[in-house]
Amino acid sequence: MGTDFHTNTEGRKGISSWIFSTDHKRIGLLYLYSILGFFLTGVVIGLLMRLELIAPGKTIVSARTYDSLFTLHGIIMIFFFIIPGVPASLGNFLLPLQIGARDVAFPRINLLSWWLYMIAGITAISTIFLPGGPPDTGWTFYPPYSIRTPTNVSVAAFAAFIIGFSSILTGLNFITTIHRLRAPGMTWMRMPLFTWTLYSTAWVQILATPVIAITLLLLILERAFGTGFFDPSKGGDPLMFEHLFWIYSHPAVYVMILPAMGIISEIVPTFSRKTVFGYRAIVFSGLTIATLGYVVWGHHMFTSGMSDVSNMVFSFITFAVAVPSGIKVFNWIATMYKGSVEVKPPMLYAFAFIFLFSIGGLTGLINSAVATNIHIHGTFFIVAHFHYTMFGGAGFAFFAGLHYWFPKMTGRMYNFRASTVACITLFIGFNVLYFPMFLLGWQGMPRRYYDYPPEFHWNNLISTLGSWILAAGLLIMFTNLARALFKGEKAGNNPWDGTTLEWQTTSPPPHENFAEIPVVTQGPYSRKREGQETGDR
Amino acid sequence: MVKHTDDVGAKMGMWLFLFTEMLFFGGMFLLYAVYRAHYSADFSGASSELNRVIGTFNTVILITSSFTAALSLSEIKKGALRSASVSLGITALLGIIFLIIKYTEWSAKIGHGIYPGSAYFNDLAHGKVLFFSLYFVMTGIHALHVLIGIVVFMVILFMVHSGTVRGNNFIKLENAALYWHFVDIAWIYLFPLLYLLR
Amino acid sequence: MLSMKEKKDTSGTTGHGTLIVTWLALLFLTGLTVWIAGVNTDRHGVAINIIVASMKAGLVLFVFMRLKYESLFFRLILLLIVVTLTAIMALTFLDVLYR
Amino acid sequence: MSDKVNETTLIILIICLALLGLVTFFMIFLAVRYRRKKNPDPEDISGSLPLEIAWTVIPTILVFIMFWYGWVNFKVMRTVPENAFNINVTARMWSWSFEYPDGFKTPTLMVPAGKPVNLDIISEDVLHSLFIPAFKIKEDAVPGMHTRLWFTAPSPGEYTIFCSEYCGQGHSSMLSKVIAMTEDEFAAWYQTRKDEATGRRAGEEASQVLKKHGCLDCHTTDGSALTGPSFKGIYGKKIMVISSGKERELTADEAYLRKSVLDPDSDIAKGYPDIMPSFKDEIPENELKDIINYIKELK
Ligand code: HEA
Ligand code: HEA
Ligand code: HEC
Ligand code: CUA
Ligand SMILES: [Cu+2]
Repeated sequence: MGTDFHTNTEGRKGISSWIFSTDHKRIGLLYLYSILGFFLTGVVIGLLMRLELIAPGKTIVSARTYDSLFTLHGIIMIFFFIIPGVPASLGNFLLPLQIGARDVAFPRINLLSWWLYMIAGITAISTIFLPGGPPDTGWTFYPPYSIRTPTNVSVAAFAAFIIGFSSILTGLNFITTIHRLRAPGMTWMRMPLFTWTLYSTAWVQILATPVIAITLLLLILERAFGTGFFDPSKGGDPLMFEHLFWIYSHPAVYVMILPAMGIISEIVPTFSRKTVFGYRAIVFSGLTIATLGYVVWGHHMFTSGMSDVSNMVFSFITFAVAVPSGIKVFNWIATMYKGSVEVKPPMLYAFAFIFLFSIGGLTGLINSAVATNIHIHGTFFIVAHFHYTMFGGAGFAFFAGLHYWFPKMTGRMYNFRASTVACITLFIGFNVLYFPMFLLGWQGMPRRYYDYPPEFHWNNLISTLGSWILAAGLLIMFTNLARALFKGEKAGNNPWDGTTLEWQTTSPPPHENFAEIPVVTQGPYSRKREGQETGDR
Repeated sequence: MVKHTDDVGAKMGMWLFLFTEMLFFGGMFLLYAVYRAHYSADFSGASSELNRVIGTFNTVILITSSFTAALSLSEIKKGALRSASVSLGITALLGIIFLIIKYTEWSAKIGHGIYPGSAYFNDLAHGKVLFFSLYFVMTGIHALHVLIGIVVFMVILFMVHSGTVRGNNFIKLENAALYWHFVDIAWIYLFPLLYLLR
Repeated sequence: MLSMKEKKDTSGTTGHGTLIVTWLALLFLTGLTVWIAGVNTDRHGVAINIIVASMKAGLVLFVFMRLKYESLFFRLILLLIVVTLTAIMALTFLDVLYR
Repeated sequence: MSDKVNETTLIILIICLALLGLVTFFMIFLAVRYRRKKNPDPEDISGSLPLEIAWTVIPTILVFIMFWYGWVNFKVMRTVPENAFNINVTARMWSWSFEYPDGFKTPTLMVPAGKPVNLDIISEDVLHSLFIPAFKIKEDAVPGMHTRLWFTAPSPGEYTIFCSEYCGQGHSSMLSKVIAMTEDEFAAWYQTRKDEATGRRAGEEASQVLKKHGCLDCHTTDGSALTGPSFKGIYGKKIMVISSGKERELTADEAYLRKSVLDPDSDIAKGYPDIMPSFKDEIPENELKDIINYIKELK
């Protein structure tokens, strides 16, 4: 019989029983802790940036420092928090559980991914201490500025290159796992939706990440040897960098949001005590988003001097992506119809997600119409859009998932009242922080501005105040979870009455997940059990 | 059939990895295509400064090594460890020859002052600068792959001798060979793009 | 789709004869492409040489890498990669050519 | 231009707000209506094909409408009227320079109100972006490539120009102005600048230009230092400067001399106070060129 994976140390002791473990659950938790560590770093930098922007002129840091702050903030949040966020932590923990497997297909490669992740993270952070200082290019690394600046752009780009490897390895691991290790009877159309989104995400990771790898490598070579690919003084074309960069970085935003959508697709049926509405529609819309998402990258370049034909084509395809996203939203909401809805913390976070992501996504449409993009590109409107999608969307879904699976991962339960308070505080703080940015952008305040004319003062002030409310919310949330980790009540194996396979093993699950590999006979959210009536009470 | 390792799974992982490699090279091919369309005269001028004979010779070497790699897989499946080792050894050796030739080719170019960053290089026409940069980067990255392949084959050779890789457990060799064939394919495209098209 | 049991036997061996013929074909195509490049210097040369290279790549993929014997899934992903690369190229050229 | 943008935004905004309202309403309504207390027994509904079709087809139509407005209005923004007045724009770290058909340049963009103006934009160094929020337009300045932008200033007045593509430390201070005048005013201004540009070339010596702008109050041409370093022999010399608090060495090349005059605060020659005023809007480009050539000669 398997033992609790927390106590099964594979013959190792202390920290090395974690950092050399090939158990997907331990690796998932390793990822979770390290990702939260990077998140905290990014968040503190965000707070500093808001403090600088509280008033016009210099407030706390110099222009040079501010430039590095938003660059590091962007790099950390994108590459080290939100891209690996859901798939590598929650995904690693839950994918084998959800498909009834004992582990992922390549446990050792899984561990390697985590190591690469850590090495990349430390490399990125190390730029702060290296002579020359942290990069000051923005997370987009646009040349020719990124070729000229004396800061440590190459080191940061190399860090992103390494994490690309980590991401690719996770992707191919997940695809192989899903193809090879599903439990008997788990057909494709019986797979839980979170697993489905991990599957689509893994494909995007595999297809897009190599492109950023080569792009960053070429940038590094350009800086080291002057190869001239992106340097107009040698005949290169800076727009080619923009193309290559966004060929990866747009699909990357779907790497962030797809698994987040998967989490919501798990939570909503569970707390409605009902099978999900339109399972197939949700599955195929996810695949459509992944596919279309690959060919819309040009919407980041409408004002770059790209050809007008491209503007038209990219704008058109971008609009098309909204349709499958809408299908998901509509199906989640329809799932509640005639259900038995109970708003426990995970569900509350899911509601916050649906609302905030809808705002983020719908403002994405204002971005993607060429005529309006010409005005708001490069302004705080964009900053607001992507915080709504990434933080309000992917971030809140991550929190939702954390609350949903916390009892499964730790075996303990947190305080509901505290997490409700946290969620509401986060929600309010979030809107106070980011909504004014839409107005700022519409008024014309460009992003990456260290200083701004006085007419933008009010909205910036409000926004900074919002960041403190948000900080308070995060503090409550994490304190609550940290307390529960040590002092929480025992949660039981299936506290939410979930239907997917992970709820049918113990909490936390034993070393190889299942005492006996389950045989699947029905869809993931079906409540018709043998010997049970529909909709048990 | 209770096997602990999943060979098909391992092979699937390798293929997926190779597909990412194709996209990795794809990024460079994209740059090549765009700059070639833009500076076609310079590109043909610069391409004629590369030595076709050397290029062709290296192509033959690499194709042959791919053949011996495939041969060694067939042999090991039959359980013929000895001839499998020989084929493996020849593959690695051909890889080394390829690298030596590449090295002399590069040194000749560098000896003439043609390398990114040199004064002579920066005075060349824009299209030529880009062509030679592409030449160095593409063949450089390819050579790195060849080098990794050689090391992998050495390790496999050792495993064959120590009995880890054998007639009924050849997935490591199979994956190594797959990787090597991919390196060959990359060169199959690099060769005409850099040496032949004028 | 692909499941635990494989329909085709993917662990069989490729005969020496097939391998040698493929090898010779590859050498022949190499010669061909060099010859074409020598006589044909106009723009069609590009297309012809790429086609010949793709034929060579096809031989390596299907015979040496045994794609011929693998399950459909492997061939589908190859198709996916080719389609992806084509899409990227096409969309980029939409900008480069009409700028 | 801004009416085109407003029109598009309005249409998209209305559709989006309606959808957001719908989604939020149903989310709250269903959660309350079917709360567990009131509805303990869920019904087993797993989907509805007509609904799926409806919420695929209707959004698709909406989305096409939005795209269409965005594209059509953008077309207008790209079609330059034939009678447009042409001005060449050069962006550099971190200032703008506008060159008029008769070859003279200004640091602010002077235009006749009510008349279409076409900007031909290039960059000398890195990416920048010319952004005029009042007209709701922008276009990147790309080194090695010409981009364009056109607009009509609706009425006389001043409108801010921002740089909206990140370009380094000075990005947020790379501001300028559009100054729109009535057509008559503009014609008069244009004529004087044209005369100035052509007239001065005839007689005035570079040393006189230096005197005119008061450079010689602080600098000498004979090697002795006053408030500022002497001009003699600085060209091509390696000097120590303090850039945003950090010391570094650089060669006093043409770009540096130019920057010293236009943006003296960014690099401060070591040992001297940070008091030199910026001459960004004071010295016309051709005079600056003369000054720099003159300094180059002072060996
Ligand atoms: C998680 C990340 C994430 C997600 C999911 C998205 C989703 C979308 N994004 Fe966003 N985006 C970013 C992260 C993300 N984005 C980032 C980081 C940047 C800036 C990068 C930088 O420059 O630094 C950016 C920038 C960006 C731009 C470039 C702006 C510019 O710089 O000029 C554009 C332009 O088209 C855009 C569009 C869209 C669209 C159309 C979607 C769509 O996928 C949204 C679809 C969702 C919905 C539409 C809402 C749900 C649907 C309904 C409620 C009902 C149905 C609706 C209709 C039928 C209309 N985004
Ligand atoms: C997922 C991604 C993500 C997230 C979560 C955030 C979070 C935040 N970001 Fe974001 N941001 C980006 C991704 C993200 N950002 C990206 C990609 C860019 C573009 C960069 C570029 O231009 O290159 C950007 C740019 C950006 C800008 C624009 C800069 C400019 O253009 O000038 C600003 C400005 O306000 C900002 C602010 C913030 C703030 C205040 C937060 C806040 O969320 C932070 C608020 C939270 C706190 C302050 C909490 C502090 C918490 C504690 C102290 C307690 C925690 C305790 C425990 C863990 C125990 N960000
Ligand atoms: C109020 C005094 C003052 C005036 C007027 C002035 N300068 Fe300066 N200048 C300085 C000082 C002080 C420095 C050194 C500190 C610095 O680099 O900012 C300096 C530095 C320079 C430098 C850089 C020299 C070096 O060695 O680094 C140049 C070039 C220059 N000035 C040109 C001019 C020109 C041209 C004018 C007139 C159009 C002018 N200055 C007017 C005070 C002045
Ligand atoms: Cu120039 Cu920003
Ligand atoms: Cu995008």
